[in-house]
Amino acid sequence: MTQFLQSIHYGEWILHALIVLPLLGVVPVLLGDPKSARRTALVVTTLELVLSLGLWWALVPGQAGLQLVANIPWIPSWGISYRVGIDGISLVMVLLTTVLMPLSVLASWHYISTRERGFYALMLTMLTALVGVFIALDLFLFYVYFELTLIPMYFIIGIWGGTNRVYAAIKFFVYTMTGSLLMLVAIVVLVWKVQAATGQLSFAYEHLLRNAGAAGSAAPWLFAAFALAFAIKVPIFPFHTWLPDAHVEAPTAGSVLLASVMLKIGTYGFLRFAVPFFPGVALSPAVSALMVTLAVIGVIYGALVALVQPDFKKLVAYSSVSHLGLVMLGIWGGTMQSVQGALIVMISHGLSTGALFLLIGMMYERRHTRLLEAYGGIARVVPVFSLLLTVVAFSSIGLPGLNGFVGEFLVLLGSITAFPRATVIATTVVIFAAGYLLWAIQRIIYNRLDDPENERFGDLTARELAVILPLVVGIVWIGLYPAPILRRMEPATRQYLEATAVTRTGPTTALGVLRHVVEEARR
Amino acid sequence: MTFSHAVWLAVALPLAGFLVNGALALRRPRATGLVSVVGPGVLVAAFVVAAGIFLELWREPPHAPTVVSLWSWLPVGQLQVDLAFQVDQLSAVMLLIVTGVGSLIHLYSVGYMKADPGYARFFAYMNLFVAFMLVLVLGSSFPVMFIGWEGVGLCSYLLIGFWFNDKVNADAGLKAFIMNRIGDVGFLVAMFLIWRAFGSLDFTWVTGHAADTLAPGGAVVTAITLFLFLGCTGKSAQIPLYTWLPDAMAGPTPVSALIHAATMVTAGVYLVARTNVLFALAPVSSTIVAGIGALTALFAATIALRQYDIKKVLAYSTVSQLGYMFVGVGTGAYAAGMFHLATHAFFKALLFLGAGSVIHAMHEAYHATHSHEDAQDMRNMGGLRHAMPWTFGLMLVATLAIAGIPPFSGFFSKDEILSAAFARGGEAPIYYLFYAMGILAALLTAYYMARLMAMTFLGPNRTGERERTHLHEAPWIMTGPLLALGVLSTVGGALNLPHLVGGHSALERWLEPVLAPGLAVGRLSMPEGSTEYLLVGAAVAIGVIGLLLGFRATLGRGILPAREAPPDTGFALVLNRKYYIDELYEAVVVRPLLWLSRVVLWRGVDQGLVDGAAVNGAAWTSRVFGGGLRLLQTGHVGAYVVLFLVGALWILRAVIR
Amino acid sequence: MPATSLLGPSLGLSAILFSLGVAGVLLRRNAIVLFMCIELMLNAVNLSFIALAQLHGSGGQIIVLFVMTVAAAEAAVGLAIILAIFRLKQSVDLKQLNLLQG
Amino acid sequence: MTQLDLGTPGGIMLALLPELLLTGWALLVLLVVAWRHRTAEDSRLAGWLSFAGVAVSAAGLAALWVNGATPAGLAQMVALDPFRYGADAVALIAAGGTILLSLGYLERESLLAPEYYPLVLLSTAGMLFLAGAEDLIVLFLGLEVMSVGVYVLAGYDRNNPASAEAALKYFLIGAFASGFLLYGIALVYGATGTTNLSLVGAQLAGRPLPLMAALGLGLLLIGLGFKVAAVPFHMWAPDVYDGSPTPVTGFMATGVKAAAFAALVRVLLEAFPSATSLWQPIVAGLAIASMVVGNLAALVQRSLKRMLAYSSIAHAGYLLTAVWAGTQAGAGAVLFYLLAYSLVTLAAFGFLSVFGRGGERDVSLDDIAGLARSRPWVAFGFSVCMFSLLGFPGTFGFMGKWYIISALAAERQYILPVILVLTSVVSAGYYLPVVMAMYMRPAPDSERYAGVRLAPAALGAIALAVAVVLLFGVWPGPLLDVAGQSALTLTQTGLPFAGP
Repeated sequence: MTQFLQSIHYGEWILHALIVLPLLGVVPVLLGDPKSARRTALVVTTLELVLSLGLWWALVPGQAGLQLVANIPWIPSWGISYRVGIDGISLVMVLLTTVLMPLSVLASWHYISTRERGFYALMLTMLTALVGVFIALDLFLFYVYFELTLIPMYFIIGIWGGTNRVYAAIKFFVYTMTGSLLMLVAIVVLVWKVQAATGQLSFAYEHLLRNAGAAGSAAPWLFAAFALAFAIKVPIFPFHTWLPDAHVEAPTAGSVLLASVMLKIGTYGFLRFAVPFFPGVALSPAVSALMVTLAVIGVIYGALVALVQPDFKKLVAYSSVSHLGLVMLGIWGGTMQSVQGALIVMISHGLSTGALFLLIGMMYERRHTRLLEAYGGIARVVPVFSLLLTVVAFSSIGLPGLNGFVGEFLVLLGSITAFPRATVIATTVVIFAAGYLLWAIQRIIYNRLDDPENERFGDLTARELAVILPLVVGIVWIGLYPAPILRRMEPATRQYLEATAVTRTGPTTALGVLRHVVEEARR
Repeated sequence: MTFSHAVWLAVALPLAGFLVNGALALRRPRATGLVSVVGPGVLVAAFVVAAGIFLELWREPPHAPTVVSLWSWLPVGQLQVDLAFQVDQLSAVMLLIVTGVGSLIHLYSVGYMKADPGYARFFAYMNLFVAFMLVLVLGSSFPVMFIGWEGVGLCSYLLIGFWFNDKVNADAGLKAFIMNRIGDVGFLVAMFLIWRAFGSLDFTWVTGHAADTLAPGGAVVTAITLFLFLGCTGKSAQIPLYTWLPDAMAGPTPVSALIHAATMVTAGVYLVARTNVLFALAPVSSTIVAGIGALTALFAATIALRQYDIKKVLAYSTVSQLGYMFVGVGTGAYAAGMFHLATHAFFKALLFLGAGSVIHAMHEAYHATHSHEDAQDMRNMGGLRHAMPWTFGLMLVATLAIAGIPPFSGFFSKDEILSAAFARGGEAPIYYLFYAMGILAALLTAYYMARLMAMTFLGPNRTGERERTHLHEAPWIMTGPLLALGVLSTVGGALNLPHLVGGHSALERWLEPVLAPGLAVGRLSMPEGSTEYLLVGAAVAIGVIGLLLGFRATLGRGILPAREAPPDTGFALVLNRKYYIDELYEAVVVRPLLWLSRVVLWRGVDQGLVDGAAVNGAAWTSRVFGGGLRLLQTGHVGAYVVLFLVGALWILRAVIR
Repeated sequence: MPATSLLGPSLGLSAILFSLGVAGVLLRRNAIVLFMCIELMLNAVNLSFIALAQLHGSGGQIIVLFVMTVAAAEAAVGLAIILAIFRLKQSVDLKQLNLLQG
Repeated sequence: MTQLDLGTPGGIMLALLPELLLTGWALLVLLVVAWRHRTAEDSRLAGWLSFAGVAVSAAGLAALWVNGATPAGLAQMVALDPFRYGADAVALIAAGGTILLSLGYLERESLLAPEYYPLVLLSTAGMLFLAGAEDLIVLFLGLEVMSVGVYVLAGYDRNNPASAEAALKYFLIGAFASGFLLYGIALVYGATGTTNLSLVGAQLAGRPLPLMAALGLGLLLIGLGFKVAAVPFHMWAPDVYDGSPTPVTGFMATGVKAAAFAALVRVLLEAFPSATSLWQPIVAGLAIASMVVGNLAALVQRSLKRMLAYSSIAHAGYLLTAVWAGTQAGAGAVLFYLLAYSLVTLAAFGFLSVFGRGGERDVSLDDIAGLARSRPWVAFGFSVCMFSLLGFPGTFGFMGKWYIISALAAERQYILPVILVLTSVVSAGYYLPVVMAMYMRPAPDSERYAGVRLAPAALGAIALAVAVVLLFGVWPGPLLDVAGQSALTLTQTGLPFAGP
């Protein structure tokens, strides 16, 4: 595979192709027949997926640092260039995006019945922006993509959303923009500080990373601005209230992309920018304490509030707050296990929550309600749907053997050293997670079937199975054999840990060190 | 290639069964024939593998466990968890019990579930359960064990709520899973602490280095073991997390036998035995384990006294017996705990399956007459020995076993636990109290079992005139496994026959390599000579007295069918309502939590503070200010000039300085 | 220099006149009167220029000519606008001109 | 590089080429309309003629710029530097755009007095003088030429009470502010003995600022602050913008503002570089007040026109922050932002003039509900305008804001950018609802937008503006360089002691 890719110079054009292809796809979508828009979009997104898969092999495993870096001057007088590249972390995020996109298109097949051309054009734009966010290595470029993700989602929520869509859309937009604009100021200030120290005006990521120390006494403020932007995106309690509204109002594809990919931009931002730029601030005891506290509050709070939601979508939205809190805990846990765990939670949450939203969308298409009380007892009528819902729910709950557990476990395991109390508190989320999801699926597929409407609830069609099954495969695969993904990400994680110079994991006892040596020798 | 290296087959077979049966359940729910072959078939095959492994170990007892690594599961830096199975004496015993008893129960289920529309689904779940249970007992590290640990919880959830269209059943499943999860928090935290202390989660590493790593009686090991035990209280239904198990009887009876009596609920005991060295290093934790065990044994036994549902009696009996096992492992008599685990698996499975046969018969009788009476209420039974002689006989065997009447299996195992507790009393007098509680519980056990037998099988029949003719013995596919279990219940004591009766503690020796690290920390000196005789005598006497009292008290009173029976009053009512513990939990934990979530967090913090005050408040404030500015814009030139001049004066003031 | 001795008083007078103009704009509500007050302000400034011309040469005096021209142009346009208003409203009272507000 | 000797008549003629061409052309058009001023045909003829005048003037400007004309020695009256050319270009673009937008508008509103177009040309000539003024007197003259024309234009719809009222308010307060400006000139003249900006700067350099000059500076700030509609001298703006014919509003919001900002930058940077510490706090105060007041008040407007009026106040605030920087980058940012803002604002007012059909003054959100369904391209274009005004990446407006923030950050100023972005967030509260109304609300009835039609000229202008806004949103490099370079001479005047 690697040789084949080399023979076509895959590494040289792939990142550009991933950006440009969806934009090219917009043209036929907009110009074509409204009915064929979805087909065009599916073709384009699938092609994008196929192209992106090669990245898995193109990335040299075990090699730290950014790879496939391409640099095209853009606004030279300001030191801005179109600079892209990936490492293990970007890789999985890009793949997550490209995998979910065709599924989202497929899930919108019947759901979107008005203004199809606009919808699919926005979806493709969204794809470009999302991929761009994860591969951008120029702060300016990153910021542009970061903001660019807002527009399609804003329209997707606002035009094809539910009854309260306009409120949700503007809330989503303004919330995110508040943080990001402050980050914009921080980016510019950082660049000028670095310029003052090095004499070079450049927005290139590596340049800034190397010289971020120049921020000096401004570092706390700069970190605060970055952190706020990403915290809103994640979202960390108490910046989360846009999320339930946006999720509930968005159409299925919107919810999927929002939850599965867009929230990860926040945590990705912490890992890529906020923490490595200002490790001294980010990992200082005070800031750590604050972030970990907020993370743990988010974990428990999200779960508890999810427990009492009458609307299934809102429930899942709050569960996202809970899961993303775990990611934050993992990032601040500062060990190989916790950070790798955080990354796995990011992926797992993408798969599980994405699948949940897709299933909710299928329910909604049949019954036009997301209220739990409208359902009940349908396991008898639709066994396949019920089975998949159960599998996905248990994945989200964190049943070992499915994907959710892997990340959760690693995060908590890795964080116990640095934050024992927070970790123990966060661990209790496994109770509440089981509570809210199982209670919900009980009210949907179990209990007495007393609404005759539900008798006519049709089981999944082939198209719907095609949407869900890939995710279920991923769920089981990551649950049982996450090793390949972990190994791909490990160099990047290691580099992150070294860059942030955290006290390394681990063995707090002499014996632990000994064991480590033994393990190393064995391999 | 040895059997030990093929141990993955033992897991893979039921898993394959699950996949086949699951596919059939979705696509061909009527293909009962194939299901009947595949379902029990894979279990029997797994049992063959298990037996092979056992014989292999028997012939050549290894000194170190055989670890069969399938693939690298969680390779993260220093943490290297393989998906690996560990074959040693302890897991081999569990392997045999799970596959053996499991096979019998699967066979029984072929008859029991025959008419159920979810036949294939049932076997799929059961197969899956066995697969997970085997992962649990075979896992070579804490996380792998945890896969099984949670997996059996999942299957338990699915099987309790098997008849999910009844809200009660679904509720019971949910409750079981949540309660288990509370315990799982303990398990998880314990793993984290172990990782922190050892830098590894492999059993071999942890047990091998525990004594060097952890200070005996230290805070770390105490914390680890207490958290582990929290996990056990969930899975093995100990105080305070036991309330799910009686509710779990909502599932089909074979489920109760397999999961909620013989295998899954004993996982906690297995875990303590597996990590014996840690508990041995933490005397405080051990005492707590034994204490909780003794308290649970007694407490659950009292509740069992006043239950009318035949399965509920057995459920509380299970809780109580599990308490015994914890007394054993908490005392340091790990082998005795495991011994009781094994014998209990036999006789309690037998009891449940017997009860299942009874319910089956009752149910069919009521079904035939379209009556809606409760088929599980013992007040509607009575005199069934005529209709179901085999079941009666075999259940009597089990009753004698559980009551601790020699030479039935339960006698030996229970006696060993009580003796151990008594022996430990020499060093720590509180164990005398545990011993006393155990003895009292034994008395109550004999009593409620006698009551159960008397109400079910003896006396006049209360089923109803029309129904009586429909009562008949279960088919052979069901009584066959009963018979096998009856034999095991009878002779199971031979597993670990004490010196007293000429045995040589076979099980204890067998487990020696696994238990060695714990025993190295502190070995219990068992009572011998006259003390031993005295203890044995007391135990037997208690059992006999309990049985006699139970039969007398039950048969001596006229019992009315459930429909006509007067409600219980006074303490009897308290017992019947299980001390109102469920209501207490509901009032103290569940409702406040939901209230907190709904009223305080959601409506208060989320919608009120964050969204209302902060977010929308900011928007509102902006609009108010904007509105104020609008009012300023009166349209009158004069006003504009005034503001202009104010600005002008400000600027001039600023330039003058 | 005797000429400069007049500079201070001239500038002072100019400032007073300017202030009077400002006060008039502030206080009066008739568009015509208001406009006259503005003319007063401009001419006050002219006085300043004339006075300063003593100090800095003839530049100031030239400026005054420009200003007067501009003022004339403004007057032409301004009066036309006021006339237009009067045609529409039959009044040049600024208090009644608040169609545009908010 | 061509050096022009401004001492000779030929040199000065060349230096004033755009102004002279424009003025001459305006007189020519006046002649034409003297006997052709009755029909729509006549009006159109005058319009196109005037547009040609703008083009001719632009050609003159280009000739100067391309040849890199610089003064030999000191520029006496009028500057010859790229900053002037840049500002002139913005003013000419504003004028050209306004003419194109007016063509259809005047016909539709039956405002068929073709003197309109010469007035636009003459005002523009004033703007060019204002933007290029190297002497305070030229500045004053340019300002007045510009203003007198615009006063008339504001009241051009003279039978409409709103328009007349707008003209009167603008005239009265404008003349009032001119008095302050003039007094300021007098005081500066008194303190330094000169009205040439560079010489003023030279006189004031290296010594404490005399009180008279300080007062002069303050009065100049007041006068120019009025023209750029900075809070608290802004109160006229919403009313005048609201009452004037829509294309005129666009003209005021862009050309007038651009020229005034150019003059402000030139005065502060050339004449008062030594008093930076004095004027920076004032400019900062004006900027903050403008950003806050403009955005908050815009939030509660119902009429889109008024909303845009207030938003233009907010944008003046953003521009003032760039002025604050007082550097080459700051001046470059001002130019850059002015172009970005002018293009978008022209396009936005162009759209508005379409929505407000036949004498309808107030266009509210309800009037554009569901527009996207029936007129997707109009909705798209208007949305681009809104996002650009909001400063969203991918648009010219974002680059402008970025430039401003960058200029401020380079000066280690962090509070202004933070206020800038926070108030921008507030602005999302009124720009986004416009987009929402068009895309996310249903149209009241299917025939609602049947009459919405852009005249071809306006369509061309708007389409071009939107395209440029998008183009420079993603590819601003060359333009940035131009803007950055244009301000170079401003801060490095030929005089050795000028500049910090």
